[in-house]
Amino acid sequence: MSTTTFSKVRIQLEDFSVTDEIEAMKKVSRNIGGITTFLGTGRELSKGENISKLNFEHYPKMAEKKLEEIREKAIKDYGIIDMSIIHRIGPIDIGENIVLIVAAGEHRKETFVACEWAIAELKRTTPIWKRETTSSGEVWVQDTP
Amino acid sequence: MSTTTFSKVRIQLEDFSVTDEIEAMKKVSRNIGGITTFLGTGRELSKGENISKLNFEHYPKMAEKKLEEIREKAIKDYGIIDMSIIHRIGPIDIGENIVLIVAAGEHRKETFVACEWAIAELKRTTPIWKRETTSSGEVWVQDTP
Amino acid sequence: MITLKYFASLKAIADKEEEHLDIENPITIDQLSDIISETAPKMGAMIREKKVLISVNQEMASVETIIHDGDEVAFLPPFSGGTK
Amino acid sequence: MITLKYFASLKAIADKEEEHLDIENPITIDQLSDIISETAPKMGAMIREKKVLISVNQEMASVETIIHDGDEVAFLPPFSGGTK
Repeated sequence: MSTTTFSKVRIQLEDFSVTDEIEAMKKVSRNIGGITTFLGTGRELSKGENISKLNFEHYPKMAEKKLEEIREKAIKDYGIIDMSIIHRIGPIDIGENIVLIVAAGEHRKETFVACEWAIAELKRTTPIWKRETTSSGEVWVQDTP
Repeated sequence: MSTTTFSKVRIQLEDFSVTDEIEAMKKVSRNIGGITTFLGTGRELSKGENISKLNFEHYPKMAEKKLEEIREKAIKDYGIIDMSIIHRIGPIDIGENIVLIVAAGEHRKETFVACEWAIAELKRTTPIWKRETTSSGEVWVQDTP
Repeated sequence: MITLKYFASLKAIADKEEEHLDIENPITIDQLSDIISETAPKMGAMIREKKVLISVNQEMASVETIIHDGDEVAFLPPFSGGTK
Repeated sequence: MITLKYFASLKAIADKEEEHLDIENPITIDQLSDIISETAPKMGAMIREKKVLISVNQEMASVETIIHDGDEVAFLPPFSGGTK
Protein backbone atom coordinates (compact mmCIF):
# COMPACT_ATOMS: atom_id res chain seq x y z
CA MET A 1 0.00 0.00 0.00
CA SER A 2 1.72 3.16 -1.16
CA THR A 3 0.66 6.49 0.28
CA THR A 4 -0.18 7.61 -3.23
CA THR A 5 -2.75 4.88 -3.63
CA PHE A 6 -4.27 5.63 -0.25
CA SER A 7 -4.42 9.38 -0.30
CA LYS A 8 -7.60 10.31 1.59
CA VAL A 9 -9.25 12.12 -1.32
CA ARG A 10 -9.14 10.69 -4.82
CA ILE A 11 -10.81 10.87 -8.21
CA GLN A 12 -9.84 7.87 -10.27
CA LEU A 13 -10.74 5.67 -13.23
CA GLU A 14 -10.02 2.40 -11.39
CA ASP A 15 -12.35 0.64 -8.99
CA PHE A 16 -11.55 0.72 -5.26
CA SER A 17 -11.83 -1.83 -2.44
CA VAL A 18 -14.01 -0.83 0.49
CA THR A 19 -12.10 -3.19 2.78
CA ASP A 20 -8.74 -1.69 1.78
CA GLU A 21 -10.01 1.86 2.33
CA ILE A 22 -11.36 0.91 5.76
CA GLU A 23 -8.11 -0.81 6.74
CA ALA A 24 -6.13 2.26 5.62
CA MET A 25 -8.44 4.37 7.79
CA LYS A 26 -7.99 2.12 10.84
CA LYS A 27 -4.23 2.82 10.72
CA VAL A 28 -4.92 6.50 11.50
CA SER A 29 -5.83 5.85 15.15
CA ARG A 30 -6.24 3.03 17.65
CA ASN A 31 -9.16 4.96 19.06
CA ILE A 32 -11.54 4.39 16.17
CA GLY A 33 -14.65 2.63 17.48
CA GLY A 34 -17.05 3.27 14.61
CA ILE A 35 -16.72 3.62 10.84
CA THR A 36 -19.69 4.63 8.72
CA THR A 37 -19.29 4.25 4.98
CA PHE A 38 -21.53 5.25 2.13
CA LEU A 39 -21.09 3.51 -1.20
CA GLY A 40 -22.91 4.80 -4.27
CA THR A 41 -23.41 2.19 -7.00
CA GLY A 42 -24.74 2.24 -10.56
CA ARG A 43 -28.42 1.35 -10.55
CA GLU A 44 -30.35 0.06 -13.50
CA LEU A 45 -33.40 2.29 -13.34
CA SER A 46 -33.63 6.06 -13.60
CA LYS A 47 -36.99 7.79 -13.96
CA GLY A 48 -38.43 4.51 -15.24
CA GLU A 49 -35.83 4.07 -17.98
CA ASN A 50 -33.40 1.19 -18.12
CA ILE A 51 -29.80 2.32 -17.95
CA SER A 52 -27.15 0.22 -19.66
CA LYS A 53 -24.11 2.33 -18.84
CA LEU A 54 -22.93 5.35 -16.87
CA ASN A 55 -20.08 7.71 -17.58
CA PHE A 56 -18.66 10.28 -15.18
CA GLU A 57 -16.66 13.38 -16.07
CA HIS A 58 -15.02 15.81 -13.65
CA TYR A 59 -13.28 19.15 -13.64
CA PRO A 60 -9.72 18.14 -12.73
CA LYS A 61 -8.10 20.02 -9.82
CA MET A 62 -11.33 21.83 -8.88
CA ALA A 63 -13.16 18.55 -8.08
CA GLU A 64 -10.25 17.27 -5.97
CA LYS A 65 -10.08 20.61 -4.18
CA LYS A 66 -13.79 20.48 -3.33
CA LEU A 67 -13.46 16.92 -1.98
CA GLU A 68 -10.56 17.97 0.22
CA GLU A 69 -12.62 20.91 1.52
CA ILE A 70 -15.48 18.53 2.35
CA ARG A 71 -13.10 16.17 4.15
CA GLU A 72 -11.55 18.97 6.23
CA LYS A 73 -14.90 20.52 7.14
CA ALA A 74 -16.31 17.11 8.14
CA ILE A 75 -13.40 16.47 10.49
CA LYS A 76 -13.62 19.96 11.97
CA ASP A 77 -17.39 20.34 12.27
CA TYR A 78 -18.45 16.84 13.33
CA GLY A 79 -15.57 15.77 15.56
CA ILE A 80 -14.73 12.63 13.61
CA ILE A 81 -11.18 11.28 13.54
CA ASP A 82 -10.76 11.14 9.77
CA MET A 83 -12.60 10.81 6.47
CA SER A 84 -11.75 9.56 3.01
CA ILE A 85 -13.63 10.32 -0.19
CA ILE A 86 -13.14 8.48 -3.48
CA HIS A 87 -15.10 9.13 -6.68
CA ARG A 88 -14.65 7.20 -9.89
CA ILE A 89 -14.81 8.76 -13.33
CA GLY A 90 -15.10 7.25 -16.81
CA PRO A 91 -17.38 4.40 -17.85
CA ILE A 92 -19.20 2.53 -15.06
CA ASP A 93 -21.45 -0.50 -15.40
CA ILE A 94 -24.63 -1.27 -13.47
CA GLY A 95 -23.73 -2.61 -10.02
CA GLU A 96 -20.26 -1.09 -10.05
CA ASN A 97 -18.89 1.22 -7.37
CA ILE A 98 -19.14 4.97 -8.10
CA VAL A 99 -18.35 6.85 -4.91
CA LEU A 100 -17.20 5.99 -1.40
CA ILE A 101 -17.23 8.07 1.77
CA VAL A 102 -15.54 6.61 4.86
CA ALA A 103 -16.10 8.43 8.17
CA ALA A 104 -14.19 7.13 11.20
CA GLY A 105 -14.76 8.27 14.77
CA GLU A 106 -14.52 7.28 18.41
CA HIS A 107 -18.27 6.65 18.58
CA ARG A 108 -20.87 5.92 15.97
CA LYS A 109 -23.16 8.97 16.15
CA GLU A 110 -20.78 11.54 14.68
CA THR A 111 -19.69 9.17 11.90
CA PHE A 112 -23.26 8.79 10.62
CA VAL A 113 -23.86 12.53 10.60
CA ALA A 114 -20.51 13.35 8.96
CA CYS A 115 -20.90 10.65 6.30
CA GLU A 116 -24.43 11.71 5.33
CA TRP A 117 -23.44 15.37 5.25
CA ALA A 118 -20.37 14.65 3.09
CA ILE A 119 -22.22 12.78 0.34
CA ALA A 120 -24.90 15.49 0.15
CA GLU A 121 -22.20 18.18 0.07
CA LEU A 122 -20.27 16.31 -2.62
CA LYS A 123 -23.38 16.26 -4.80
CA ARG A 124 -23.97 19.96 -4.15
CA THR A 125 -20.47 21.37 -4.61
CA THR A 126 -18.21 19.02 -6.55
CA PRO A 127 -17.93 19.47 -10.33
CA ILE A 128 -18.65 15.90 -11.42
CA TRP A 129 -21.21 15.04 -14.08
CA LYS A 130 -22.99 11.84 -15.03
CA ARG A 131 -23.99 10.68 -18.52
CA GLU A 132 -26.52 7.87 -18.72
CA THR A 133 -26.88 5.55 -21.69
CA THR A 134 -30.43 4.27 -22.16
CA SER A 135 -32.33 2.82 -25.11
CA SER A 136 -33.16 6.45 -26.02
CA GLY A 137 -29.47 7.32 -26.30
CA GLU A 138 -26.97 9.17 -24.15
CA VAL A 139 -27.97 12.02 -21.84
CA TRP A 140 -26.16 14.19 -19.32
CA VAL A 141 -28.03 13.97 -16.02
CA GLN A 142 -28.94 17.38 -14.66
CA ASP A 143 -31.12 16.62 -11.67
CA THR A 144 -30.84 19.25 -9.01
CA PRO A 145 -29.35 17.85 -5.78
CA MET B 1 -19.20 -18.11 -1.80
CA SER B 2 -21.71 -20.56 -0.38
CA THR B 3 -25.12 -19.34 0.70
CA THR B 4 -24.30 -20.53 4.22
CA THR B 5 -21.34 -18.19 4.44
CA PHE B 6 -23.41 -15.30 3.19
CA SER B 7 -26.58 -15.70 5.20
CA LYS B 8 -27.79 -12.16 5.89
CA VAL B 9 -27.67 -12.45 9.69
CA ARG B 10 -24.73 -14.09 11.42
CA ILE B 11 -22.95 -14.36 14.73
CA GLN B 12 -19.51 -15.81 14.23
CA LEU B 13 -16.04 -16.21 15.68
CA GLU B 14 -14.26 -15.47 12.40
CA ASP B 15 -13.56 -12.06 10.96
CA PHE B 16 -15.58 -10.89 7.95
CA SER B 17 -14.76 -8.90 4.80
CA VAL B 18 -16.73 -5.69 4.29
CA THR B 19 -16.12 -5.87 0.53
CA ASP B 20 -17.42 -9.47 0.34
CA GLU B 21 -20.54 -8.58 2.33
CA ILE B 22 -21.22 -5.58 0.08
CA GLU B 23 -20.71 -7.64 -3.08
CA ALA B 24 -23.10 -10.31 -1.73
CA MET B 25 -25.63 -7.54 -1.08
CA LYS B 26 -25.27 -6.12 -4.59
CA LYS B 27 -26.36 -9.50 -6.00
CA VAL B 28 -29.81 -9.02 -4.39
CA SER B 29 -30.92 -6.34 -6.88
CA ARG B 30 -29.69 -4.36 -9.87
CA ASN B 31 -31.60 -1.44 -8.47
CA ILE B 32 -29.32 -0.74 -5.54
CA GLY B 33 -28.01 2.81 -5.81
CA GLY B 34 -26.76 3.35 -2.25
CA ILE B 35 -25.24 1.16 0.44
CA THR B 36 -24.61 2.51 3.93
CA THR B 37 -22.51 0.36 6.21
CA PHE B 38 -21.62 0.72 9.85
CA LEU B 39 -18.56 -1.08 11.15
CA GLY B 40 -17.88 -1.23 14.87
CA THR B 41 -14.23 -1.80 15.76
CA GLY B 42 -12.31 -2.43 18.97
CA ARG B 43 -10.98 0.82 20.35
CA GLU B 44 -8.14 1.19 22.76
CA LEU B 45 -9.68 3.57 25.27
CA SER B 46 -12.75 3.10 27.43
CA LYS B 47 -13.57 5.55 30.22
CA GLY B 48 -9.93 6.60 30.24
CA GLU B 49 -8.59 3.07 30.67
CA ASN B 50 -6.39 1.32 28.15
CA ILE B 51 -7.99 -1.82 26.80
CA SER B 52 -5.73 -4.65 25.66
CA LYS B 53 -8.39 -7.15 24.63
CA LEU B 54 -12.14 -7.57 24.14
CA ASN B 55 -14.24 -10.69 24.41
CA PHE B 56 -17.84 -11.05 23.27
CA GLU B 57 -20.37 -13.63 24.45
CA HIS B 58 -23.90 -14.14 23.14
CA TYR B 59 -27.04 -16.09 23.93
CA PRO B 60 -27.13 -18.56 21.02
CA LYS B 61 -30.41 -18.75 19.07
CA MET B 62 -31.94 -15.76 20.88
CA ALA B 63 -29.26 -13.34 19.61
CA GLU B 64 -29.63 -14.61 16.02
CA LYS B 65 -33.41 -14.31 16.31
CA LYS B 66 -33.14 -10.70 17.48
CA LEU B 67 -30.80 -9.82 14.60
CA GLU B 68 -33.22 -11.36 12.11
CA GLU B 69 -36.09 -9.34 13.67
CA ILE B 70 -34.02 -6.15 13.31
CA ARG B 71 -33.26 -6.99 9.67
CA GLU B 72 -36.91 -7.64 8.81
CA LYS B 73 -38.17 -4.54 10.60
CA ALA B 74 -35.54 -2.36 8.89
CA ILE B 75 -36.58 -3.61 5.45
CA LYS B 76 -40.27 -3.16 6.23
CA ASP B 77 -40.18 0.17 8.08
CA TYR B 78 -37.53 2.06 6.12
CA GLY B 79 -38.15 0.86 2.57
CA ILE B 80 -34.63 -0.39 1.98
CA ILE B 81 -33.98 -3.29 -0.41
CA ASP B 82 -32.05 -5.51 2.01
CA MET B 83 -29.88 -5.53 5.12
CA SER B 84 -27.23 -7.81 6.54
CA ILE B 85 -26.01 -7.89 10.14
CA ILE B 86 -22.89 -9.70 11.32
CA HIS B 87 -21.56 -9.71 14.88
CA ARG B 88 -18.41 -11.43 16.00
CA ILE B 89 -18.02 -13.21 19.31
CA GLY B 90 -14.99 -14.50 21.19
CA PRO B 91 -11.69 -12.65 21.63
CA ILE B 92 -11.17 -9.48 19.61
CA ASP B 93 -8.05 -7.30 19.46
CA ILE B 94 -7.88 -3.51 19.26
CA GLY B 95 -8.57 -2.39 15.69
CA GLU B 96 -10.37 -5.59 14.75
CA ASN B 97 -13.89 -5.71 13.31
CA ILE B 98 -16.69 -6.38 15.82
CA VAL B 99 -20.00 -5.73 14.11
CA LEU B 100 -21.17 -4.85 10.60
CA ILE B 101 -24.52 -3.53 9.39
CA VAL B 102 -25.04 -3.23 5.62
CA ALA B 103 -28.15 -1.36 4.44
CA ALA B 104 -28.82 -1.31 0.69
CA GLY B 105 -31.48 0.78 -1.02
CA GLU B 106 -32.44 2.54 -4.22
CA HIS B 107 -31.43 5.92 -2.81
CA ARG B 108 -29.14 6.95 -0.03
CA LYS B 109 -31.48 8.59 2.48
CA GLU B 110 -33.30 5.46 3.65
CA THR B 111 -30.08 3.47 3.91
CA PHE B 112 -28.57 5.94 6.40
CA VAL B 113 -31.71 5.93 8.57
CA ALA B 114 -32.09 2.14 8.50
CA CYS B 115 -28.41 1.52 9.25
CA GLU B 116 -28.30 3.91 12.20
CA TRP B 117 -31.55 2.53 13.60
CA ALA B 118 -30.32 -1.07 13.27
CA ILE B 119 -27.09 -0.60 15.21
CA ALA B 120 -28.93 1.23 18.02
CA GLU B 121 -31.60 -1.49 18.08
CA LEU B 122 -28.95 -4.22 18.12
CA LYS B 123 -27.38 -2.65 21.18
CA ARG B 124 -30.79 -2.34 22.86
CA THR B 125 -32.30 -5.75 22.15
CA THR B 126 -29.66 -8.32 21.25
CA PRO B 127 -28.23 -10.50 24.03
CA ILE B 128 -24.52 -9.96 23.39
CA TRP B 129 -22.09 -8.97 26.13
CA LYS B 130 -18.62 -7.49 26.10
CA ARG B 131 -15.77 -8.21 28.49
CA GLU B 132 -12.87 -5.76 28.50
CA THR B 133 -9.37 -6.62 29.63
CA THR B 134 -7.48 -3.64 31.08
CA SER B 135 -4.52 -3.29 33.42
CA SER B 136 -7.05 -3.53 36.29
CA GLY B 137 -8.22 -6.95 35.10
CA GLU B 138 -11.23 -8.27 33.22
CA VAL B 139 -14.67 -6.63 33.49
CA TRP B 140 -18.03 -7.24 31.89
CA VAL B 141 -19.20 -3.98 30.35
CA GLN B 142 -22.67 -2.98 31.50
CA ASP B 143 -23.15 0.48 30.10
CA THR B 144 -26.78 1.18 29.33
CA PRO B 145 -27.41 1.76 25.62
CA MET C 1 -38.06 -29.87 34.02
CA ILE C 2 -37.04 -26.31 33.21
CA THR C 3 -33.63 -25.05 32.11
CA LEU C 4 -32.06 -21.94 33.67
CA LYS C 5 -29.24 -20.12 31.90
CA TYR C 6 -26.92 -17.44 33.28
CA PHE C 7 -24.94 -15.13 31.01
CA ALA C 8 -21.90 -12.86 31.24
CA SER C 9 -21.44 -11.35 34.74
CA LEU C 10 -24.29 -13.47 36.12
CA LYS C 11 -22.35 -16.70 35.70
CA ALA C 12 -20.04 -15.67 38.55
CA ILE C 13 -22.96 -14.52 40.71
CA ALA C 14 -24.97 -17.72 40.22
CA ASP C 15 -21.73 -19.71 40.25
CA LYS C 16 -23.00 -21.70 37.25
CA GLU C 17 -23.87 -21.31 33.57
CA GLU C 18 -26.88 -23.55 33.45
CA GLU C 19 -29.05 -25.63 35.74
CA HIS C 20 -32.16 -27.78 35.50
CA LEU C 21 -35.10 -27.74 37.89
CA ASP C 22 -38.11 -30.01 38.18
CA ILE C 23 -41.34 -28.10 38.68
CA GLU C 24 -44.69 -29.76 39.33
CA ASN C 25 -46.94 -26.88 38.29
CA PRO C 26 -46.47 -23.64 36.38
CA ILE C 27 -44.69 -21.05 38.57
CA THR C 28 -44.26 -17.29 38.56
CA ILE C 29 -40.89 -15.58 38.24
CA ASP C 30 -41.22 -14.55 41.89
CA GLN C 31 -41.62 -18.19 42.92
CA LEU C 32 -38.65 -19.10 40.73
CA SER C 33 -36.50 -16.47 42.45
CA ASP C 34 -37.27 -18.14 45.80
CA ILE C 35 -36.09 -21.50 44.50
CA ILE C 36 -32.90 -19.92 43.07
CA SER C 37 -32.24 -18.14 46.39
CA GLU C 38 -31.84 -21.49 48.12
CA THR C 39 -28.54 -22.14 46.32
CA ALA C 40 -27.64 -18.63 45.06
CA PRO C 41 -29.18 -16.00 47.39
CA LYS C 42 -27.54 -12.99 45.66
CA MET C 43 -28.88 -14.13 42.29
CA GLY C 44 -32.37 -14.60 43.76
CA ALA C 45 -32.28 -11.08 45.20
CA MET C 46 -31.19 -9.58 41.85
CA ILE C 47 -34.17 -11.20 40.15
CA ARG C 48 -36.63 -9.91 42.76
CA GLU C 49 -35.09 -6.44 42.60
CA LYS C 50 -35.37 -6.50 38.78
CA LYS C 51 -31.65 -5.99 38.30
CA VAL C 52 -31.51 -8.53 35.49
CA LEU C 53 -33.49 -9.04 32.32
CA ILE C 54 -35.25 -12.37 31.98
CA SER C 55 -36.17 -14.25 28.83
CA VAL C 56 -38.44 -17.27 28.58
CA ASN C 57 -37.93 -19.43 25.52
CA GLN C 58 -35.79 -16.68 23.99
CA GLU C 59 -38.43 -13.98 24.29
CA MET C 60 -38.20 -11.18 26.84
CA ALA C 61 -40.34 -11.94 29.87
CA SER C 62 -42.22 -9.68 32.28
CA VAL C 63 -43.09 -10.13 35.96
CA GLU C 64 -46.40 -11.67 34.87
CA THR C 65 -44.77 -14.37 32.74
CA ILE C 66 -45.66 -17.85 34.03
CA ILE C 67 -43.03 -20.54 33.62
CA HIS C 68 -44.19 -23.95 32.45
CA ASP C 69 -42.53 -27.34 32.38
CA GLY C 70 -40.09 -27.53 29.48
CA ASP C 71 -39.39 -23.78 29.37
CA GLU C 72 -35.90 -22.29 28.99
CA VAL C 73 -35.43 -19.32 31.33
CA ALA C 74 -32.38 -17.09 30.89
CA PHE C 75 -31.00 -14.34 33.12
CA LEU C 76 -29.44 -11.53 31.13
CA PRO C 77 -27.33 -8.61 32.34
CA PRO C 78 -27.64 -5.35 30.35
CA PHE C 79 -26.46 -5.90 26.78
CA SER C 80 -23.28 -4.36 25.45
CA GLY C 81 -23.01 -5.66 21.90
CA GLY C 82 -22.40 -3.39 18.93
CA THR C 83 -20.38 -0.30 19.79
CA LYS C 84 -21.09 3.10 21.24
CA MET D 1 -4.89 35.44 -22.35
CA ILE D 2 -7.70 33.70 -20.50
CA THR D 3 -8.73 30.04 -20.76
CA LEU D 4 -12.38 29.06 -21.09
CA LYS D 5 -13.49 25.50 -20.30
CA TYR D 6 -16.81 23.85 -21.07
CA PHE D 7 -17.94 20.72 -19.24
CA ALA D 8 -20.46 17.90 -19.78
CA SER D 9 -23.55 19.04 -21.73
CA LEU D 10 -22.00 22.46 -22.40
CA LYS D 11 -19.31 21.02 -24.68
CA ALA D 12 -21.96 20.29 -27.31
CA ILE D 13 -23.58 23.71 -26.85
CA ALA D 14 -20.30 25.61 -27.13
CA ASP D 15 -19.08 23.13 -29.74
CA LYS D 16 -15.72 22.99 -27.96
CA GLU D 17 -14.09 21.89 -24.73
CA GLU D 18 -11.68 24.72 -24.29
CA GLU D 19 -10.72 27.99 -25.89
CA HIS D 20 -8.32 30.84 -25.28
CA LEU D 21 -9.10 34.53 -25.54
CA ASP D 22 -6.87 37.55 -25.38
CA ILE D 23 -8.26 40.35 -23.24
CA GLU D 24 -6.68 43.75 -22.91
CA ASN D 25 -8.28 44.80 -19.63
CA PRO D 26 -10.16 43.01 -16.87
CA ILE D 27 -13.72 42.21 -17.98
CA THR D 28 -17.00 41.31 -16.30
CA ILE D 29 -18.79 38.04 -16.86
CA ASP D 30 -21.44 39.98 -18.81
CA GLN D 31 -18.79 41.32 -21.15
CA LEU D 32 -17.36 37.82 -21.48
CA SER D 33 -20.79 36.46 -22.45
CA ASP D 34 -20.92 38.98 -25.31
CA ILE D 35 -17.56 37.78 -26.63
CA ILE D 36 -18.68 34.14 -26.38
CA SER D 37 -21.95 34.97 -28.19
CA GLU D 38 -20.01 35.92 -31.30
CA THR D 39 -19.06 32.27 -31.94
CA ALA D 40 -21.57 30.42 -29.72
CA PRO D 41 -24.74 32.52 -29.30
CA LYS D 42 -26.67 29.85 -27.37
CA MET D 43 -23.82 29.51 -24.88
CA GLY D 44 -23.64 33.28 -24.44
CA ALA D 45 -27.38 33.42 -23.78
CA MET D 46 -27.16 30.64 -21.15
CA ILE D 47 -24.48 32.60 -19.30
CA ARG D 48 -26.53 35.81 -19.33
CA GLU D 49 -29.65 33.92 -18.21
CA LYS D 50 -27.66 32.29 -15.37
CA LYS D 51 -28.40 28.80 -16.59
CA VAL D 52 -24.84 27.65 -15.92
CA LEU D 53 -22.54 27.85 -12.95
CA ILE D 54 -19.26 29.66 -13.51
CA SER D 55 -15.95 29.16 -11.75
CA VAL D 56 -12.92 31.39 -11.97
CA ASN D 57 -9.60 29.74 -11.11
CA GLN D 58 -11.51 26.77 -9.67
CA GLU D 59 -13.59 28.81 -7.24
CA MET D 60 -17.28 29.46 -7.79
CA ALA D 61 -17.83 32.92 -9.29
CA SER D 62 -20.67 35.40 -8.97
CA VAL D 63 -21.97 38.03 -11.41
CA GLU D 64 -19.64 40.54 -9.79
CA THR D 65 -16.53 38.48 -10.42
CA ILE D 66 -14.06 40.33 -12.65
CA ILE D 67 -11.94 38.27 -15.00
CA HIS D 68 -8.28 39.14 -15.32
CA ASP D 69 -5.58 38.15 -17.76
CA GLY D 70 -4.36 34.62 -16.96
CA ASP D 71 -7.62 33.45 -15.35
CA GLU D 72 -9.20 30.09 -16.04
CA VAL D 73 -12.97 30.44 -16.44
CA ALA D 74 -15.11 27.30 -16.50
CA PHE D 75 -18.77 26.85 -17.39
CA LEU D 76 -20.40 24.13 -15.32
CA PRO D 77 -23.82 22.55 -15.76
CA PRO D 78 -25.59 21.40 -12.55
CA PHE D 79 -23.51 18.69 -10.85
CA SER D 80 -24.65 15.08 -10.71
CA GLY D 81 -21.83 13.25 -8.97
CA GLY D 82 -22.37 10.96 -6.01
CA THR D 83 -25.76 9.25 -6.06
CA LYS D 84 -29.29 10.14 -5.08
